[in-house]
Amino acid sequence: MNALLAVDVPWWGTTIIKSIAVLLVVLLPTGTVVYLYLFKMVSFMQSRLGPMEAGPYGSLQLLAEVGKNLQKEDIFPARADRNVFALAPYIVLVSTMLLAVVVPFGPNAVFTDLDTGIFLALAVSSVSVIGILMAGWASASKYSLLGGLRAAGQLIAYELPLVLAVVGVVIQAGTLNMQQIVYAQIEGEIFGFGGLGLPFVLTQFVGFVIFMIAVQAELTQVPFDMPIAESELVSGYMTEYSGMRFLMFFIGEFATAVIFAFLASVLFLGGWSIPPFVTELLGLEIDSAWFNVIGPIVMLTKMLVLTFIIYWVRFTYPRFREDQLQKFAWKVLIPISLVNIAITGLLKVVL
Amino acid sequence: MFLNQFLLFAAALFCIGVYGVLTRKNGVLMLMSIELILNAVNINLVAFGAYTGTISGQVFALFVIAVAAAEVGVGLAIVLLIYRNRRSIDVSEADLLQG
Amino acid sequence: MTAISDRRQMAYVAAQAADARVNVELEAEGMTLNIGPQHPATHGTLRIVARLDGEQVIEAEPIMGYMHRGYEKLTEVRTYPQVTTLVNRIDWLGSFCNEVPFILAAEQLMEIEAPPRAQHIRTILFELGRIAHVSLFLGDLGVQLGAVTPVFYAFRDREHVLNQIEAATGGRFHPNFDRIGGVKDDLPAGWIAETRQVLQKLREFCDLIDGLLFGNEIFEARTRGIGVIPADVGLSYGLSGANIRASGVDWDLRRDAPNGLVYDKVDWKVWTHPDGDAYARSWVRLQEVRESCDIVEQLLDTMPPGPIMAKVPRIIKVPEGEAYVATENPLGEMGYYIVSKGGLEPFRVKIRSASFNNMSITPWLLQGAYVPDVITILASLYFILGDIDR
Amino acid sequence: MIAALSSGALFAQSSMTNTEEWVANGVFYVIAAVALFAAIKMVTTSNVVHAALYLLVVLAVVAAVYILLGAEFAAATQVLVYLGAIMVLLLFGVMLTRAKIGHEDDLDHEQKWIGGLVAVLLMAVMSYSLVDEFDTIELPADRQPQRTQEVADSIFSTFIVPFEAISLLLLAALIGAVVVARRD
Amino acid sequence: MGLVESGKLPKSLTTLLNTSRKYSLWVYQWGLACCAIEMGAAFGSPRYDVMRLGVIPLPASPRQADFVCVSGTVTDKMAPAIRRLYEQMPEPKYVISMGSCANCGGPYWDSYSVTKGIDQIIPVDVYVPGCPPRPEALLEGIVLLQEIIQHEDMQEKWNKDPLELGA
Amino acid sequence: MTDTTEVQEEAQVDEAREALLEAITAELGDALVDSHLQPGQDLWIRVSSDSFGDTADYLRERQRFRFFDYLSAIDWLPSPFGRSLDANVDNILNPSDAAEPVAMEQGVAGGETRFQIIARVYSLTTHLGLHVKADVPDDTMTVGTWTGVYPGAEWHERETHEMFGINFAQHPGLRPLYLPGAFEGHPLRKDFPLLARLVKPWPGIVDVEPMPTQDNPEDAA
Repeated sequence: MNALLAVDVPWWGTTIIKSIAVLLVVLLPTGTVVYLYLFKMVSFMQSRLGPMEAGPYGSLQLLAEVGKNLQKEDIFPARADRNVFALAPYIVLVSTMLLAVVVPFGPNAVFTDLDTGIFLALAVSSVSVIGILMAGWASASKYSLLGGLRAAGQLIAYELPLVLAVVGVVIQAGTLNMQQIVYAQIEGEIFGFGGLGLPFVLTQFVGFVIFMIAVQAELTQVPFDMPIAESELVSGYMTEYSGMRFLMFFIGEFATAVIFAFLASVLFLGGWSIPPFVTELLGLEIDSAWFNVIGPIVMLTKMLVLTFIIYWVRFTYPRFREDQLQKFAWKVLIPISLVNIAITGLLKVVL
Repeated sequence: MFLNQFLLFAAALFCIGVYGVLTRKNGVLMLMSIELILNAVNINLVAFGAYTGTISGQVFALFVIAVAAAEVGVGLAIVLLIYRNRRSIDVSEADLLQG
Repeated sequence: MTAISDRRQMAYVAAQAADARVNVELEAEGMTLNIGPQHPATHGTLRIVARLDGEQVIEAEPIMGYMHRGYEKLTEVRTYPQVTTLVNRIDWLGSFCNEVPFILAAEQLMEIEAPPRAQHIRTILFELGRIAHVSLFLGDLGVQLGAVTPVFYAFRDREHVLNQIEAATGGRFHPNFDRIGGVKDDLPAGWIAETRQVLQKLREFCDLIDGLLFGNEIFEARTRGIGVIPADVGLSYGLSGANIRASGVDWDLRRDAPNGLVYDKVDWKVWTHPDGDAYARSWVRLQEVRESCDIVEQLLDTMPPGPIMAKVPRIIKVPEGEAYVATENPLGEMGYYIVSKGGLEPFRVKIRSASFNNMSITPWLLQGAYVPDVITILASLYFILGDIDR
Repeated sequence: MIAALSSGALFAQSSMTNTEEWVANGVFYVIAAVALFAAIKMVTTSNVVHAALYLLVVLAVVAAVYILLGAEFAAATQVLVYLGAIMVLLLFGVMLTRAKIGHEDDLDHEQKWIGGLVAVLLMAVMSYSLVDEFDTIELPADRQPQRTQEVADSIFSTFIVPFEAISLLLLAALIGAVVVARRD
Repeated sequence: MGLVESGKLPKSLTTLLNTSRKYSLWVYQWGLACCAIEMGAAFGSPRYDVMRLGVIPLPASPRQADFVCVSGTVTDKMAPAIRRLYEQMPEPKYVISMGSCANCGGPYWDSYSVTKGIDQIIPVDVYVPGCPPRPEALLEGIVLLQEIIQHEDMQEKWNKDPLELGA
Repeated sequence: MTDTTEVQEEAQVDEAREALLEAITAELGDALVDSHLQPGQDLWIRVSSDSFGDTADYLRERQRFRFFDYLSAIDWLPSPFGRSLDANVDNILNPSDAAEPVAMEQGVAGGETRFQIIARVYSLTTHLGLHVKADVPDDTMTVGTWTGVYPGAEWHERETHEMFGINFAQHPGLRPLYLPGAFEGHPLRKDFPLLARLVKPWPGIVDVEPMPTQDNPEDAA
């Protein structure tokens, strides 16, 4: 970060800049994803247009949403536990933002270069469940409680394949540090050919698929959207929320998708790097400051591709039933990912 | 930073945990108080690890966390069993050896 | 509106304020989940009070009447042509199909028969109504199971059919086109050719849904073996239409009692499915849409020339007598039992609507189901609230 | 809780300068105060879910303290296991047993003062001995965050036997929990 | 929110806020009878596509809705539930009454079980006539509602007397 | 349909229905009070009030009428409010103002009481429908239930109970089906007034309205 700005800022300055940057890194892509996918792509897939009136092609729709929700009445259900009810959306949203802290966007464009990077990210991602449970319980509504409990059950179940899918990558890269994982992919070779690097999606394809499925479930989206199943539980744990608090859940949901897509692109698609032969063609060094500019753009592109898949699935598939969903996690995903880990470990030792 | 500030903090948490275990009769709350005690111990371990500059403190903290996870799993299973049989999670009522 | 109904209304609202809280209050042993009255899953305003054990339903009771508009009473104070307007709105999706059995019953009492061309037009519109009706079901099924996109396709392609109905009748939704003794108008020029194109689009829509939903493994996992209705149970509850055909009962009023409609001049097939589960019900409906397309296609080919109205007096008085005529509506058997006293208005009309019987099986069917399956079962039974409550 | 986590994340840098040390100290006192407050509320509150949420705060602060002490891996584990798993499990259990919203009366024994007395005495004894023993000892100023790799190395070499024992214990606990909680 | 309630807002900001409300109308679809299908066509059918206007037909819960579209016959049994739904919605909230039945009872004007007009229960902003109205008619109703919102004085809306019925 | 085929079909159907009627007459004995056969259309039988409940069992088990169609009732009382274009009694607001009472007259298959139960069953083997009528005693207003044989009758009987006030012995729960709890009266009885009509005469009494272009002073008023 400092290198990017080429100015010597004091530590508190960096902290403030970083905090703002985290907000931007989370909110801007989230806005893009909501507009692009929730409003536009889905509309086109359903042969509609999506919002058109607010701004050119409805591009200011999200601002209108924020402006409106600012004015909405903040309702607390009569029998709700007010404090817990009020706190829940913050936990969901902020835990999502904390995830962004460990994601590298360039050789120097990192917030914190943690040794335990991906491990901490996975750890923090599980905190949002607590927010959901709190929301479900504090709303004093059966739909909410059922939704919250279902969400928790599901998130616990899918946390496991999520972590296990990452383990394969970690074994192959030999590090938990996200930045190191990116470098490992840049420096990797495919049968001696280093021009493409080695995106782990090639060697860890099973892990990648499991990761994306688990992400879909972590996001509580179709086909794993039992917790907010509209036709059954109204909107699950969010049922009683209105105004800004609802917007926080709403944004949190999409922000989580964005962050997980970032994580997936770092873990499996080479992160901020572009294939080394392109780097050579451009005449750049992998550590050059240019990558602090190119990196975020590359990350954004990769993220958009991954979120596209996420929302494509979301708007096309029917949903699983609760028991089928649990069965799928425990009887399919976890065994496969364990086998994947075993094979990866074996190959790592052998090769 | 002083070593003692961590140790005293841990001691305080420990004592609060002890108070909780002694006064609560709700099963889940007792479990939580025990977690508090375990965490206090962990802080001690990590603090001493940092003081001596060795890795053992942290490693033992990890072991304790693992044990705590196991403890909560079994504990919660027991509590749910009590709840299912007696429709209450008041451990002072669960004083009969037979179900 | 009027003073009396105003006051009645207010008193009622006050008295029932407590009842509206029922959502939370209906606590018995175990958890009680109240689905509805206005709930995304219930196609309107059905309320299902389910006593749960975990996520399993111990006992479910549908509570109806949220759409009860007092049809049977209102028919007694309207003339026969006016009743036609009213009955359009019973099963609001298959509007034209509602008119037909009533008109047929009246014709039976008056001993009038519509000319062949009118019968043809009736049958075509009847089948078009079925196509529009059931294609929406196919889309809606997806929504109930969490797939949002099919319903947009359903709405999109349903428009084509509605266009044709509108072109022929002038009414997009409630045509009020059927007359005692025939139909109101002849078909407009070029209608037949356009309808052929529409049928082609609808066939493509069926293939789309077939791939999007029925070819999806999750869909199968959600519907196979869910809500199985044995044929005998279904019959004693009075289930009709695709619901009972999905249980393997080969019975279709179009074929078995084609009174006044020209199904006997068409080569077509009654689809059945042996399983009787939610999948079977949906599958049978999909096939029926396809079959309907074929029926309409053939009828378009064989459209006879001639008048569209029989000789009917200007002011319609129906001679004394009683008659029951039922047709195979999109939802199942719909019949009208008309008692006439020779006046301008019916003396008594009993409306035998399909959904009422189809839904009466739900307390039996929902026992032991899981909450998500409740939605599947309700969706696959396919009911229209107006058709239940009337 | 979130604040604690983020403050932890902020200080997870390499070796600290003097100012940072000073700030870290300040942060420690703030979050320690928060943790103690939350812990006291946890053992006194009359709502089970609130108690669980207070415990959550304490656990998050403990994770932050780990980071302050340079034990990054332990902190991440703390978040993953305690916040992400144990607390979710606890909350899940609490909500399954139909925790009421509002106050519940019979969460405590009658004689609270005995517990209080024990706790205060214990605290007195411990703080006396701690102050007596470690009064002016400072943590080494040049201490480095403990590398994750070192943790891994020592777990799989020095502590391999306890590690295996722990994994057996976890397995046993898993089976035990399943056996206990089974419905039949 | 406090500012809005006190009504001390500069004119330009009011316009901005009104505009944002205008273009972000989350609708709760209270579909009751025949009109429900035409409403569904307006909201769901690609031909009408109400989302163009910034009406998002997403929320399943009234808590997140900005306006409710009551479409169809309201029976006396349903009336309390509608009242309750309206109370559950957060301010500022609007009501579109769609179809003759919701407006005045429609063809069931003489029925013993039908409420003759939902304006007896909740305040209505826009009436859409028809039995059932075509989807285009509903679209126009929504555009009219947007016009109302654009020219709305928030101070008045917040400080007006609470709804009194049954007095 | 051409005329020739219709005649043939009628003849066939007639035979089947007559055979059915004969069988029922023979087996039901005294329970069968009256019957009516409309060639080519339908068959009505009227059973005594007491045997109504048992008839279901007989029809289902012996005659294989597996399909339960509907169950309802008819109130034969001529409407005290009367409404007919030529009668010009549409504006009668009070039952006592009504013109001279018309004698009660029951429909096909006869009848003796004001209320009559009507039910229909259908056989999938012969594809014949059968209407079953039964008088409801004016004093007890109770007949037997069909729910034991045809569980689908439960809702129909609840509806009938609510709309006409007819009781069904041994019905599992005769709760109101449609109307809210506070509702009074049985709407489908002929003497149940439609309040809105009493307050305001029906505007649609003139069936043929003049075109808007026609200047009608009465319309403007």
